[in-house]
Amino acid sequence: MTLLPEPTACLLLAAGLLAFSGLPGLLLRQPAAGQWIAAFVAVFASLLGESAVFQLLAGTAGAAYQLDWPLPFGPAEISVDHLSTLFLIPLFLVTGCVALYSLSYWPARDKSNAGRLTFFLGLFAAAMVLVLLARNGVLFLMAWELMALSAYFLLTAEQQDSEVQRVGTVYLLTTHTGTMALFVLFALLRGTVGSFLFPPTHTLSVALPAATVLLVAALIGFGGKAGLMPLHFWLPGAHANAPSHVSAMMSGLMLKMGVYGILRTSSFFTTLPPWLGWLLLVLGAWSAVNGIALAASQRDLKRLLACSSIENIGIIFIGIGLALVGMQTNAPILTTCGLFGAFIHIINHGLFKSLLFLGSGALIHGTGSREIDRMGGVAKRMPATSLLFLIGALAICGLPPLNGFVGELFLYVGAINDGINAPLPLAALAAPVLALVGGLAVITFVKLYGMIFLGSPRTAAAAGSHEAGGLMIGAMLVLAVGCLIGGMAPLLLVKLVAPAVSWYGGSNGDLAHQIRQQVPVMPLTALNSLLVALILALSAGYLLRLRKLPSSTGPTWGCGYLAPTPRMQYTGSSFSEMVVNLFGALVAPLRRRPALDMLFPPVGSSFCYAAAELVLDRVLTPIFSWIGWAFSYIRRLQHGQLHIYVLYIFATLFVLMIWAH
Amino acid sequence: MTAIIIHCLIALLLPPLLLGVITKTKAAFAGRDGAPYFQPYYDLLKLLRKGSVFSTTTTWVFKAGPLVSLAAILVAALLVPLGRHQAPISFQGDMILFAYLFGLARFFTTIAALDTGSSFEGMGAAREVTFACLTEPTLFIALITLARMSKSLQLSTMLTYPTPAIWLAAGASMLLLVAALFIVLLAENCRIPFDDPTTHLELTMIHEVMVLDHSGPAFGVILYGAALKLLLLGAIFINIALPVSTGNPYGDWLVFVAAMLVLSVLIGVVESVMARLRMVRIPQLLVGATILSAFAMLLVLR
Amino acid sequence: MLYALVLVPLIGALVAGLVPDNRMRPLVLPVVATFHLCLSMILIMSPLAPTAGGWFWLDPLGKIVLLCISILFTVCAYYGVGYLRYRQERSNRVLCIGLLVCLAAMGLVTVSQHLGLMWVAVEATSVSMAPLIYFNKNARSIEATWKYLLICSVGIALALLGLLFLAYSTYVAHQDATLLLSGLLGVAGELNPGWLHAAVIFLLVGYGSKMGLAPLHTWKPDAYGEAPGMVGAMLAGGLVNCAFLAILRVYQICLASGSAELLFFQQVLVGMGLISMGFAAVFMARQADFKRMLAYSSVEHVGILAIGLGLGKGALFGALFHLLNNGLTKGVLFLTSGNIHRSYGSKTTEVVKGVLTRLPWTGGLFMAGFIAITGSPPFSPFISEYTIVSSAFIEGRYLVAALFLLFLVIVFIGMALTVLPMVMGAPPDNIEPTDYRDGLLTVGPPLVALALILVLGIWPPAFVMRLLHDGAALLGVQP
Amino acid sequence: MNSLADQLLVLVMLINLVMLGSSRLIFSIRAVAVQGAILGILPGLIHPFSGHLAAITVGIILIKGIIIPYLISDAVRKAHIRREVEPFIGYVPTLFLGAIFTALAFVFAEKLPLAPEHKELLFVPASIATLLAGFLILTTRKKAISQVIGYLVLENGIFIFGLLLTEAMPFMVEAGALLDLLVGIFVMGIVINQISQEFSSIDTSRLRALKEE
Repeated sequence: MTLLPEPTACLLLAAGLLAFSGLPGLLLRQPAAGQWIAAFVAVFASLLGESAVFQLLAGTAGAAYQLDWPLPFGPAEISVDHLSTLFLIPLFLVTGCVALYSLSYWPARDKSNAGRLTFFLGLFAAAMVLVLLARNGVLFLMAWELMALSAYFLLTAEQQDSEVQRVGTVYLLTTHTGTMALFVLFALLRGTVGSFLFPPTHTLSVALPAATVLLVAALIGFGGKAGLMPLHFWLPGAHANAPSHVSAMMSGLMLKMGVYGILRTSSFFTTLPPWLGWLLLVLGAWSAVNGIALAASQRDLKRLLACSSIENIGIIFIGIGLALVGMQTNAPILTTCGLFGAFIHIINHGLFKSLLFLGSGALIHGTGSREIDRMGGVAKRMPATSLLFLIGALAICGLPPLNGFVGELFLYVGAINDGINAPLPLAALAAPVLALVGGLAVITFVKLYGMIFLGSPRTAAAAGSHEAGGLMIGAMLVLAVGCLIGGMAPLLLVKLVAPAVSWYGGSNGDLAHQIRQQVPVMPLTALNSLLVALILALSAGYLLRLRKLPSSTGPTWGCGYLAPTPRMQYTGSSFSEMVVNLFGALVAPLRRRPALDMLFPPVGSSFCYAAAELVLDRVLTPIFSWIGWAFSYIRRLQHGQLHIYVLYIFATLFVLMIWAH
Repeated sequence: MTAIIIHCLIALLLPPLLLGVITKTKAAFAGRDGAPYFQPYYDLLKLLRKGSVFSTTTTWVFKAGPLVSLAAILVAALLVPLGRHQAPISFQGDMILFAYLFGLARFFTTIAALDTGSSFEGMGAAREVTFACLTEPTLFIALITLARMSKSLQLSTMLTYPTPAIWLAAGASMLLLVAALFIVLLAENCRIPFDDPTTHLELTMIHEVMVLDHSGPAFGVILYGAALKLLLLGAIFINIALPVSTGNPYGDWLVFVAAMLVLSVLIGVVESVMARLRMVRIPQLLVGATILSAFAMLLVLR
Repeated sequence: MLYALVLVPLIGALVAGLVPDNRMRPLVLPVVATFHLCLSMILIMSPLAPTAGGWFWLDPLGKIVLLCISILFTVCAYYGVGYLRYRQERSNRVLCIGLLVCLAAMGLVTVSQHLGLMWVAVEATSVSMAPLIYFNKNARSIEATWKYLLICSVGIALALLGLLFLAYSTYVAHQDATLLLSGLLGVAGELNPGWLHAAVIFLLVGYGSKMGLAPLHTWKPDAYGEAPGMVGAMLAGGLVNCAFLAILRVYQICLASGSAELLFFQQVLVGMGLISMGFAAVFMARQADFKRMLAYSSVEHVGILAIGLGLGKGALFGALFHLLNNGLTKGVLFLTSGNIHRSYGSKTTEVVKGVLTRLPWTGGLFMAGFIAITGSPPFSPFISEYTIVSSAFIEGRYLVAALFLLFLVIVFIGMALTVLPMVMGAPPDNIEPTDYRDGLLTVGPPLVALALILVLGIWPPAFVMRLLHDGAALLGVQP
Repeated sequence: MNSLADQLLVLVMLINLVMLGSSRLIFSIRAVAVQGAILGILPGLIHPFSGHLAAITVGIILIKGIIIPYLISDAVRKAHIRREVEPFIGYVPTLFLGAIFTALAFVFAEKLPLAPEHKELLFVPASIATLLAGFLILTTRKKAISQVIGYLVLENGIFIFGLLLTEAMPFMVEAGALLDLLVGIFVMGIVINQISQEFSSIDTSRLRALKEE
């Protein structure tokens, strides 16, 4: 460690390397070589970054650099604190994995746009690092917009495809509008504190006139980027149509930048208004339930994963909401547990969601399709992928012994503690909500895993699937191992986020130690290992029995039906149909079925089922068309009659004359 | 130490008997004298010695399913106090781990079912996960209520907390809780009115249809796991419903075993006198249970 | 030196007129442009004193405008060589002469400190531009030219009347009328308020119609839409800035004459600025002709300039900076749109699709230009626009700021819905092949312009910043 | 001398009304020419003689009185048109409006804070009236030619005001202004020819291809 420069410089260096890692690919004659260089540089940068992160976690304070740029926004400060560190942990890990993954997923020799993609991928990662390091409003905005734009160019990699175009446009419009909210945020902040430099933490009084506007602007700008309901509508399409490794970074990392923004903004204030905590809690709960319900209704592998991102963001915000509520009802346990839960989940989601998206990339690579109902039986041909994907699925359902459980455990404990202590334990209702979300998550991912990997292939494409390349498997393996470690050794996760929690919660002392009184970290390790041991023991015993006993193979028992075909298998849509009906109000999928007026539907009639996008299809699009219609009337002013144009001039003159008097 | 050993012994040995009692009760209602009480033990031993048939469709997941779920339930068994005794392992928030271990078990049971590629088993899996996701909120609201009453997040404390005094004090809410938990118990264990373990019409089944293709030791494991699950949820139910304590620890063990047997009889009675609900009705009943527990919580808050 | 600024282009025009060969003639443009650029750079770098009895002086404001014009013209000149290769079917004599004369006139605008002379120069620029708009020689272009000519002439005539009022106000004040800026600033305090008021209004309307403030902008979409790309660039980046310089002069006088007049002028500016932005926003949505869309974008940015000027204080810096950024960015957009027009033989968005595939460089530049002009980092228009917005917030002009942002959003949405389908996707296969290919001369110049705004947006050179601050100081901002 | 100037100014205003009322283009062109010539004479009447003054006089008479009218009538001849057909607002109403505007001009001029020595002169009302007349022609006539004429009348109105302070406008400025006017009109003439070629008419109401929707 001592060989390295101090952390901030390390991080800046890493960001610089990432930013330019793609250049050789654009300039070199052989793009393939360029891609390899880019990958190596990216991996190196990631290692450098992680080393810096661990220095910071070890307690080394990062320096603060003030560069006085000529722009009229005051000096630009760049520094790193515990909050940034928290988000940097998954950032570099995932970036490195994705860089390796892209080598065999998006090889320059097959894909003409690989150079461009690699370049923007590096830029994207670098921009995110800068977002986390910037301490000046305008610098932050620049990094932010750079991130958003490079994400746009990444997700429109296959810009020939009209669907990609559509979702890309929706994404671009949404993010830019959100940036306008950030314009307001930082301009108001400048007006309030008199400088574009971020104010020191816990200095602004909530009594300020601008406070409410500041927070609302932050909620809109950052919440939209995080995919918080109801500003989530851009997310499923964008994540689904981007190249999978890009989706992995967008979902695993970029969404978290929105969370970071809200945390950063709220950290400026000494105390926060009471409504904020509850609002975040409600929005989080809504996003969690609605997001996972949407996910259950999807037929597109990656749309499903995208919707579950909404759910996970919701869980994170439930945690933050609990924490804020705890702060104002001064319930320290609630605060600490909420923050621990949210922050741990931030890291975890970065791991398993990226893992799952990379896995989906492997699937698309192998089967050439995103339709869940067109796959099946893939596990036989893609054993490695199926195992890693299973780990991801278990983790995202929050099932022990994987890392997903740890974060949720903290949230439950916090909520139920509130149930014990608070006079009116409304926050405790987060627990049943989380339970519901957990149940839905199990439905969703059993559907996802079972329909894709298990059973028998539903199409020739699925039957002809092939295992992913070594680099892809390797990248996924790293993340999967991360999930396992996080689950088996929760203490590690606790130690990783403890500094950020104490930084944000303003509490002092060894939180990692204190929290252990509240939340069973060590017993969890013990029981998880016991669980794993039991599983191994039982399997061993079972296999021994099998060795001894006669065993034969045959077709699946068709319940008396003699000629079952793969197409008769239960499909994903039918698997989730029951629950989708239960949550019809939140999901409202489009169904078109033939009118059944006789015993059998008429020949050639078809049944169509498609997941709907409520906000976009039923709210925004109509509004837009209405506005367009209104505008078309105003356009008549430009009617091409010269003499009326001259009249405009004199009218203006006249009006101004009147105004003057 | 002895307590732990007894706990483990009961947890490991008692479950099949419960199944035996239930079948016996039902037989009695049907006017037959039915299979002996220990028939399930014989079945298990037999299954462990039988060979297996595997579908060509299946993968390792099919084999892993029963094992992982049994392992999960076994671990869960260490967290639940049986009667008035502390559970072997107990810590703040163990109830959450308890619930999620069941989740893990469910996950593997269902993917094992999907692994066969049979549409019937897929159907069963779908129903299993859907109904489970409706029962979980009920369980958690009930647990929050208990946690608030007992001021603790440990299953052992929470479940050994209820006493006759408390029943007298907060009888209404306790009653609601018991009702809710009984429904959860029946639903989670796929009992009538939710599911009929003895039916032979695959279209109407939930749990049984998922395990159609399992055979030999694996099927034994599944049967045993189901029984154990019944024991655990039954234990939770009894701890709340029957807050009696003889001063003597061994007495408590006996009381618990007796209570479990009574509970199985009760289940047998319910199965004999009730008909299975239509699938569409089931969610309504489950949501009803959630509302019951929510009421209980409200009463406690008041 | 100052005279050279005017004479060199005129000589160039003479040469261009004499060169007989249609292929050789365009080469005059880059030669003159390069010389002009070096000249203006020297002038901008060197501190200058007023000459010829205060008639000619290159003050910081003039320097800023001159910088923008000179760079933009150089870019267009080099581009022109490449562009006119594809337009050999018709003589480019008038085009070259017109451009050079216009350059001379614009130079005169920047250096003249006598408002009358400035008026003459501005009028000269608009007259000299008229034939260029008519370059395509078809019904639509003649119509555009006619509208441009008449509306600008009427406007400029009103400006002349405004000048007379101004002179008369001095005359009424103390018997000797003057239009020398220095003189006016000297006596501005005791000018007759009534006449000054009238003068300000007439000047604003006059130069405003030249600059394209709504609702005086009616000629803009037609002229920009029909003129060749490079001419559009000069219109949007050159003439607009000249007119704006004239309005800056009026602002100086108002400033010197005291708070009441200044307040009125600022209110009017903000009002018309917002109206312009709103108009642009409405007209840009679903725009079927991408050149007309650029014209409306120019209307929008003129509005931004006006608002920046009207807000005063810190926004002035933003306005001056935006003058530069807008000019250069418009250069990128118009030149690349010229390429697209050449390549597709059409400028309707029904036909033009998949530019990124058909012309990777042009498409990329057009896309980058779009991102830049809509005020996204890391390009410099973001800096200037954000300076204006933030100072609006700082001054507590929340309504203005809110409307400003609202219009920005609408403009962005409208522009995106026009530009993205053009750039992305697959080019239609039924378009007749044209001989246009991306070449160094047609892509390099806009690329240079883009690089410039990128530099300005990330780390602008010190002298530019100093220039802008001096300019803002002239407009009453204490540095 | 001032009384003579005033009478000339009255004449100018009458010419405005004549133009507003007449439909024959050639006639209006001649009228403009006369107006221009009068403008040329006026400065000589109110300012002491000087080289500058002489030059201006010659310049104005030459350009406004002779060259520009010639250019326009030339364009008219090329385009083979005689008269303005149905204007957007009829002749009588425009004439009426013109009269009202002229009256208003007098009223308005009374209110203006003029320099004492200009108070009794007719320059300001005349200039305003001419201005408005030009505006009327510009906004009511269809033919491009008539609009040019309107523009000229507008310019004349401005010039009348300018005559009050020839000192303010040093020679080169006025010369430049005149030159610009000349070039402007020249270009307009060319354009008009082009229009008449393109559209076989110079009716600007035909020029309506460029619009939204």
